[in-house]
Amino acid sequence: MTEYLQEKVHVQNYIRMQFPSCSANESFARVAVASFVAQLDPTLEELTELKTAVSEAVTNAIIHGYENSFGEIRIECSLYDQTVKITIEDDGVGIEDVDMARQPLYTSRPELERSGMGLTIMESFVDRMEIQSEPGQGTRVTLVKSMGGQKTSQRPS
Amino acid sequence: MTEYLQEKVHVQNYIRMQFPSCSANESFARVAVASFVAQLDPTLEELTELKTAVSEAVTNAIIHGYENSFGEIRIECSLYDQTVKITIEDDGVGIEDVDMARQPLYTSRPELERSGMGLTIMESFVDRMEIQSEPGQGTRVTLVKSMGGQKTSQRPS
Amino acid sequence: MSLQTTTISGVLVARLQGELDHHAVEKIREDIEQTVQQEGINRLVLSFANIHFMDSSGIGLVLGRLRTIQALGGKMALCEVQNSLQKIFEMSGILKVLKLFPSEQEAIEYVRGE
Amino acid sequence: MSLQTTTISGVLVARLQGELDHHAVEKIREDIEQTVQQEGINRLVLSFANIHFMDSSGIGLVLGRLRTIQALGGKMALCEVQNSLQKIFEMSGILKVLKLFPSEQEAIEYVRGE
Ligand SMILES: Nc1ncnc2c1ncn2[C@@H]1O[C@H](COP(=O)(O)OP(=O)(O)O)[C@@H](O)[C@H]1O
Ligand SMILES: Nc1ncnc2c1ncn2[C@@H]1O[C@H](COP(=O)(O)OP(=O)(O)O)[C@@H](O)[C@H]1O
Repeated sequence: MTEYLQEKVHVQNYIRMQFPSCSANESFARVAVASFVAQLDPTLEELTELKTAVSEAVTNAIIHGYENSFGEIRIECSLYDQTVKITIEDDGVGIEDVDMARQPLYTSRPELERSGMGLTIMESFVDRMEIQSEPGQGTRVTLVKSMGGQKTSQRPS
Repeated sequence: MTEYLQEKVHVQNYIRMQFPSCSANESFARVAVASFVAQLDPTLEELTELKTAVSEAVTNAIIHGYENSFGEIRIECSLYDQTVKITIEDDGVGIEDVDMARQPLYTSRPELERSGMGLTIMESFVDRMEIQSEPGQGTRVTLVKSMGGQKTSQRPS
Repeated sequence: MSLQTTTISGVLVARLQGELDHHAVEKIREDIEQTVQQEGINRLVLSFANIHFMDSSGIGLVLGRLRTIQALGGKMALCEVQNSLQKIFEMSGILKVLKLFPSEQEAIEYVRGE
Repeated sequence: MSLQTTTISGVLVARLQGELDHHAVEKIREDIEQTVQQEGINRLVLSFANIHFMDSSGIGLVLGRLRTIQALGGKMALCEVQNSLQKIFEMSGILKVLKLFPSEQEAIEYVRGE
């Protein structure tokens, strides 16, 4: 898993996507990732967890990173064996204190009815989450998740 | 429509994607495009036609453009009002004679059980199709289709 | 995403539909707030029967409506939450402040104080 | 994509499933060719009951199998083609060289020469 984060492993397949920070693209992003990851033959639950995590990250880039104004979001998704690594990047305002941001219930935008649970949900729905952020430069979230391990559980049709 | 091809119009939303020429990515490409285009509220028939056209173009890039070896495919998809414009690009072998390639039943790879109907189907499933190709450089196919016009017909759930 | 609202014996029943993300939530929030205000209602049931995907924006929507209803001195409940949303509901803490019923009828009876 | 093959009174019935694109077709072609050879069969029915998406690779698959079956002096038919595939089938010219039946039973009877 650590090697994977450090890109020391040979990637078998990948996609790169970029799109503007419109909320209409939240569903595009999670469906595209799910459809790419389908090659790992994941369970329905694994797929829903990954879609939720991607949805949270893209929403954060739109609301917090670009503060609901125009900017570009980049997603990279790569497969290695039964593991997927996803990075979601924005060139937005960045995060001053990443440790504080990761606290459950912490949100900088309560007036927008944010629950402060986005990063907590992301973290619990993947095997590993890393946040790299530079105030004024942008944020890059890396998610790593193993999928399709237990071949006997329920699969999406 | 002509203005759209010449990029004189203001685009409302777009996505850019790139991925390697694996056949496993054919379904990713058409699902991603369909999920992006869903914002136009297309009919199920329009969506199936667009997915089919994208599938044909990506398959051509894999089989003919890169001759089943490694290469990168780029897709750009942009929306303006009720119209989508999609370009599918490869840096593969290119097409010597585009007019011949567009003939129904013409295929350069009959031994791979190609039917020679891909470009014909693409052309009939969109409003407009353009092919730019340079032998040895690659191929770029542009598809333009208006969608979601008749609000009363059947929609995907 | 779409929303169907109906008033049943003084209770606003909002039946959510589709995928409950940030994009969908913005419009639903407005619609519910407007209806609550126009009809002067302070009893609300949110039905999740047709929600199969939800992220933390859905949590914000639910807690935001709870705040509105409580400010109006009313009562609110949820019903028919699908299994796929179980984890998110548990993590969110929503279940500590809101009751969740298997059927719309039970939720309506609860917020009517029956 | 998956394929289920079964032999019914000397007829190989191949029930296709999923999305019939270039990726899926490669494996299906091999599977059918192998079964035809192993079982020494020259009567084939392709069922499209569970195919809701197909591109021109599907046309290639059908015409390729027709070639195989004709080389073996046999007979082939298609059945249960969904409405969404109608246009592709019409454009392909498949309907000029192959019969298409509403049910598997009718297709089997036809290729058995009944
Ligand atoms: N891409 C980002 N750019 C800038 N700030 C971010 C980004 N992602 C998260 N944050 C910060 O981290 C906080 C916590 O995020 P999260 O847990 O997703 O909760 P919420 O989105 O509900 O506020 C946000 O309120 C914001 O201040
Ligand atoms: N991206 C491409 N790169 C190179 N050649 C192409 C490309 N797309 C199409 N062609 C050429 O055009 C011909 C016709 O394409 P098409 O109508 O899709 O039929 P088929 O894929 O069945 O051969 C192909 O056989 C090939 O020679």
